Amino acid sequence: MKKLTLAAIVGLGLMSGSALAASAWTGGDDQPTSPLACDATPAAAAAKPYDGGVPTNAPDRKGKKITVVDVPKLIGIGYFNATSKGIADAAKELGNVDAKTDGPTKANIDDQITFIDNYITSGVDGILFAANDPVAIAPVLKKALSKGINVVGYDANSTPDARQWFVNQAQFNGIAKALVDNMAKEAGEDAGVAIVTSTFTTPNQARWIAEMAAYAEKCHPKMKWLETVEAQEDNNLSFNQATTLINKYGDDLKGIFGMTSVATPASAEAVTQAGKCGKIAVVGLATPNAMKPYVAKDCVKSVVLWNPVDLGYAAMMVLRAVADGTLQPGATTVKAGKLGDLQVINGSEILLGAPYTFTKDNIGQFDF
Amino acid sequence: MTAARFFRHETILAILTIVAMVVLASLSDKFFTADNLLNQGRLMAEVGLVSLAMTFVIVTGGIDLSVGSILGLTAILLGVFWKNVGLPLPAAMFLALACGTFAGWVNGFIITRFSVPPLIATLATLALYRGLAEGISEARSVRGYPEWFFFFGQGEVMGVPFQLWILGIATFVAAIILGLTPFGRATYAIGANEVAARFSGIRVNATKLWIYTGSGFCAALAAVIFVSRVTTTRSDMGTGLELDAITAVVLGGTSIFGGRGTIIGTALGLILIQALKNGLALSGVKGDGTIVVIGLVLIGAILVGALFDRNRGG
Amino acid sequence: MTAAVLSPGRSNLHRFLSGYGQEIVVLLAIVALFVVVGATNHRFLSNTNINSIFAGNAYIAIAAIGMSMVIMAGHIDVSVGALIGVIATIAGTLAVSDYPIWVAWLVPILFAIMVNAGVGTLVAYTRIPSIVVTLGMLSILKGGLISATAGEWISNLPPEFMIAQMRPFGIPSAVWFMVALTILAALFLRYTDFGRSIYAVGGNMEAARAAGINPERTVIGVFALHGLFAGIAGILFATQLQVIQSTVPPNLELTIITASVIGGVSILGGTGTVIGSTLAAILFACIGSALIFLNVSAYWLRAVLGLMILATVLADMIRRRRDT
Amino acid sequence: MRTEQIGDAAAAGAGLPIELRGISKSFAGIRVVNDVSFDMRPGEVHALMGENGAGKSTLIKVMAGLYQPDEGQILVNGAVVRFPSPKDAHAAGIATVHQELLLFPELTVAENIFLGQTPKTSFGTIDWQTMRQRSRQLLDSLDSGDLDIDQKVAHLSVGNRQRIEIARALAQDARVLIMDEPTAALAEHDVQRLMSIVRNLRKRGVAIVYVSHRMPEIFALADRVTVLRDGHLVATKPITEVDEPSLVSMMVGRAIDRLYPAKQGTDGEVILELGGVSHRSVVRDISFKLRRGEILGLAGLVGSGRTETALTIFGITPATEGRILIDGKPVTIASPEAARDLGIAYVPEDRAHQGLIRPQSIEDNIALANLKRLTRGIFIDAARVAAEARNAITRFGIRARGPEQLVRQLSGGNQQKVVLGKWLATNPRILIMDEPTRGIDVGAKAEIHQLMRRLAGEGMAILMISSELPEVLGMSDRVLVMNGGRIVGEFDREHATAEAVGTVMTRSFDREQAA
Repeated sequence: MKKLTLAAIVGLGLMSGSALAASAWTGGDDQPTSPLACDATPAAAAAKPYDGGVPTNAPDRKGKKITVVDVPKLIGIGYFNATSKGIADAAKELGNVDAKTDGPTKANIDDQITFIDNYITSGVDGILFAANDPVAIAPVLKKALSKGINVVGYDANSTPDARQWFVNQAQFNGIAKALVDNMAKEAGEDAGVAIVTSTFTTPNQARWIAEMAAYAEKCHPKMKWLETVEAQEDNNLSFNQATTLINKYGDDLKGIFGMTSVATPASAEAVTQAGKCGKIAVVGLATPNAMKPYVAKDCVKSVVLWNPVDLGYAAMMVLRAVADGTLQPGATTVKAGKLGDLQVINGSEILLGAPYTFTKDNIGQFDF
Repeated sequence: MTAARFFRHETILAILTIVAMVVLASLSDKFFTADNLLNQGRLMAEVGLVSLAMTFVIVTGGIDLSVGSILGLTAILLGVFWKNVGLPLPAAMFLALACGTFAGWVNGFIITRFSVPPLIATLATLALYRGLAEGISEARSVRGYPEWFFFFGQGEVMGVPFQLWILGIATFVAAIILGLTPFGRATYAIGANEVAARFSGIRVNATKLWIYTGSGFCAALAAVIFVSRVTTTRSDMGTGLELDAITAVVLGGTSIFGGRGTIIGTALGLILIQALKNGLALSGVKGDGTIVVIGLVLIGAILVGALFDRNRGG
Repeated sequence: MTAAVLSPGRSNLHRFLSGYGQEIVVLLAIVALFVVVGATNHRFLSNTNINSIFAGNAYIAIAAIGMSMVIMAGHIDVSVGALIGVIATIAGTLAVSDYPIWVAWLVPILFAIMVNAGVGTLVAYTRIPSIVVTLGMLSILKGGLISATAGEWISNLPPEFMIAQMRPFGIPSAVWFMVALTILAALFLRYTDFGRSIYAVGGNMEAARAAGINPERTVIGVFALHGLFAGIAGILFATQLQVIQSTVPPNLELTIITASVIGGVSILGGTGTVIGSTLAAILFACIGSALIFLNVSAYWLRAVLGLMILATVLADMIRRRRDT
Repeated sequence: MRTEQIGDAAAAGAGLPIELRGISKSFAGIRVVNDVSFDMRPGEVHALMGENGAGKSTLIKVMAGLYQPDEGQILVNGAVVRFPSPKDAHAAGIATVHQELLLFPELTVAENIFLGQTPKTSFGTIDWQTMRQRSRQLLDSLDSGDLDIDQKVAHLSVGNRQRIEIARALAQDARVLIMDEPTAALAEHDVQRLMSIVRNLRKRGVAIVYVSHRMPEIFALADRVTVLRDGHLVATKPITEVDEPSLVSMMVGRAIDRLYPAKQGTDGEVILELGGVSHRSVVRDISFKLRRGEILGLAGLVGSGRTETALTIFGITPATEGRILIDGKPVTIASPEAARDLGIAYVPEDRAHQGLIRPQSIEDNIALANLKRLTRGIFIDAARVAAEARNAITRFGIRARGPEQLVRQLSGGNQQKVVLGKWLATNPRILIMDEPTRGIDVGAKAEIHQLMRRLAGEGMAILMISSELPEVLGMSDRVLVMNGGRIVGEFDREHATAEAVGTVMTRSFDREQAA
């Protein structure tokens, strides 16, 4: 009897799970979406008051040498190597910052929290982070603020009140628009497309997919979403998954979105090895170096990404500005060294710029 | 079994832990502060709870690889019962704990009823439970828990983190059960010679079933604390937890072949690993370096223990 | 204990079925998948898809050969995934540093053999359980790899380095490797003294010693061999794509161990075949592919995989019980 | 094989197949073999005797290359040799049939015979064809044509496994074959078969070191006998110069009463009654009554269902049919725990595997079956556990340093007493003893027999299973004979003779041979 009851509970859990609202495309999250206009009209930026947090009793760090730690989602992948390089570049340029990058080897929320916690104890002046989970990381960041540490996020946000500023590489709807527009151009308005993502739990990817679904519905209604597959941050798995998609859908598959800097080159490789160059478009987020061979072979026409080195660089510059007190709540722009003035949006976010589309013509100029 | 024999590995480990503490404290003045140590206690509560149950499992000669997945499944069910089913949070907590415990019972059932080696049974449920967590949640997080719920993971009682009390009490209870009760004797007997234990009138299958169920319960309890600590629910919670727990237990001197091991050893193993992770980070060693050190310490400690064993055993 | 003597008259078929029971279960599962999925979507049976199923997991199958031997000898290695990551990185680094290609292929394999021979030595002579040694090794390799490379990707690999992408006679070379190495390993296990001594040491170490086998040397040899297979798997892994990630592939060791175990290698040592583990690696690739073809919701994919593993294990247990 | 050796036997003075001179060996500072010399002549059976712990096993292991002697020389054919590993001993023509039968359960019969010395093809690979043919020949030459060479060893009986070990030794062209307690685990008819094999080997010129506690075998087979005591050589004598009492006194250093103790008191009321009890097909329709104060012997071949009957009464393999009554009341025994609570104790046949937790201490082992009783509140009462253990040590004369000594460090006889101590501490009323004196030296054996008689005298009902016919006949008040899972005969003390019981035991014994 006890077994039956328990089995019933598990069963109930299962059913209620399926009852969860599903988004249009698998892999998206269930947050509200705000697709951009189909033409190039920029979204009207609604002015929002500062909603970031404030460190308590932060010492005056103006002009003083500060130690900063950067805790990305995980270390050992090209993307965060690039941001880390940008941070180091900025620290060198500033001269009065001692910065290092340290983090978990797996994109694991618990490990990341432990790392940040340890650095709070060791007494750093500033923390840069890219959150594995916006909510899970919040308590430890709030703890950092309460110890007077300056906290700035980049790449993946936390809840706003848990950090001071967030350097946004590109807005979700902007990325979504760039990806979907490029796909429509390369594969056709009525193309059948599939998505290779990292995991369904990765917030940025989930957000992008949701925004892409919304934007496609609005501006490219004939585009047909076939399937989303998970491939971790794993080269070979991404390749296998993309290959299976190609095999499964045959000619019905006209395009693959790569949602991570791992999935995109692996998908391009799968298309190349399947001999489908030109028949299946690969559009995605990726670093230029990994994509050069495929762009050179015309297998991939456009790669969407911001410059992660610039992202790290901007994050470091923002942190310095916060520490110096030159960036205060309510500001509308911030000076970020060689990047010039960056715009403040959404209350406490700093926008790096519009996403950049690499093509055969310009990809050679980038090295990261 | 003489006391000297019993505590041999634990003694080495205690010395090692003290040495490590002293060295780490001299490397960073931030290490040996009440604040930091209590905080570390908070961070190791989840692994700690799981390791306690894992000690019992490994003493019987088994292993439970599915604990990380049970943690993930329980966390997801907690969120789903509360948010999607609409149960009051205490009821959701209770039900989620029950489900996690049931998942442990299923492990035990497969192992005892079908004589599947524990490694294989829990390897399969490792994938199954994680898969259920992903499927049930469809990878959605559940957030927005009420403030009172955060007490379990973030609150303090008399200046000591709440979960450290739980871990402390659980350690005490586990040490007593394993060391001083008939159940503990049965656990050792099963690990040392299952057939002889059965021939001596020990209820082997029932004992194992209890132990795996308990392992599920500990993982479920850890899940509630974890969710409360990080204020959100995700299906990938607890990934890799099993290896951390096994490392702590094995470092604590529990024989992977069963029949030998103590809760004190496991506790020391946990403390040593946590101290190394924390202390090395505070002394400026990066995460990757710390992993290497922990690997070396694990092999080294067991090696020293084995050498002592051999010298005494002749 | 007593046991009835079995009659010499037991049919060869029966003996074959009980000797290769698990392999047959896995093979039937593969065939069943092909039939069922092929019936719902004929593209599943297309040449290209079959090629990718076989090629995609070839490196897992090859690593599982070595793992099977280790498990047959009564040990286990949980560090193999990290080792494969290290091998791939070394190979890639050498390949882009203008060394001859054969150096980039061979040196990492030698490195893997040495590392695992070291693990084997530790296991054999100190009697520390292999799971402990390799658990430590996992940490060391993983941390060391990240320390050394800082996770820098390796790209611009020379095309002649990409051995896994070559297609002799239209079939990916990874598949050739998988088939050839499985057959070689099976012959090795059956027709050499060393091969038989692996079973002997795993089945009864003291008896092996008394029979004039040196169990320590056998254990070291098994680990070294495992290193060889892991090395080859690592090279195939490294050359499958144009970029090498320089990280430890997540959960690879679990996949490899699962392949060995599902393939019928007893975790208690002394029994099993490498054919089984290769079939199991292929089965995993089939399942992965089939779930996508069958439109199983991606969210439920892992749950289904777990259920299938459990079903295979239980089927095996029930078969064994009926057998005795 | 090696037939030319027969003719040379007499002339082999300088060419003895093996000779040990002044061998000493210590472990952890304790000399277990002290200046022992020993030699073997071709075509002789040389019995090596001594109580457990006398140093026989160590001496054997020195010959087999498993241990290196600290002092002394090993000579083969008159030349000094060293055996750094078992392989070297094999090469010198010395093979061992180990007591614990060192076989590989998952390998086939043929492979087990040839492991470590497989025939090779010209490519250097294992020649399975030849290996199987030669295995067949070897087994046929040992009158074991019934063994399937492609069968995995896991499913074979003890007697068959032993024949495989012997075949393995022959495959090595062994000139010296060491047999360590070969009959300890054998049923009576297997013993006969083994003895004929030994005679056959002797005829072929093989020198056989025969270690056994069983006097009848020694006198039936041996040409010479060497006795060890406490690591020292007592004497080597031709068998014709010794008799049983003199051998025993050489072994134990004193005279021992080899008579079985006489019955004390009379049988009481029926305590255990089985009515048509069956378990699957191994225990069929068993009915008998057991009285207080009675020792009931259960004779039969291995595989006849004796142990299986005991396991059914003890709840390991619960009865699928029939009824069990205790004190006339029907009971259900579904687990060993239930059996224990009904006052049944079972001393199993396989001490190391079923009886004891060898890596644990004496007190831990004794407490194991008595945990409920030794618990106060929820805690184990450590003081009472220790007291219980000390009590058992004195009551049964267990030679140990104390309750905390590990069981694996004790001799076989003392280990058996620990098992007895564990079960008697549960205050049983029915004691089942399965092979109570297997692998135990003569001194301890007599002690256990006396203890059994004393317990019966105190009103305990004892069901004894034994493969040693003299023991069954000597100890039992009544003998039941099992065959094919059924009870096929019952004898009271007067009518239980070796001939009568043996005949019934083996009446249709073609079952195992043909099966």
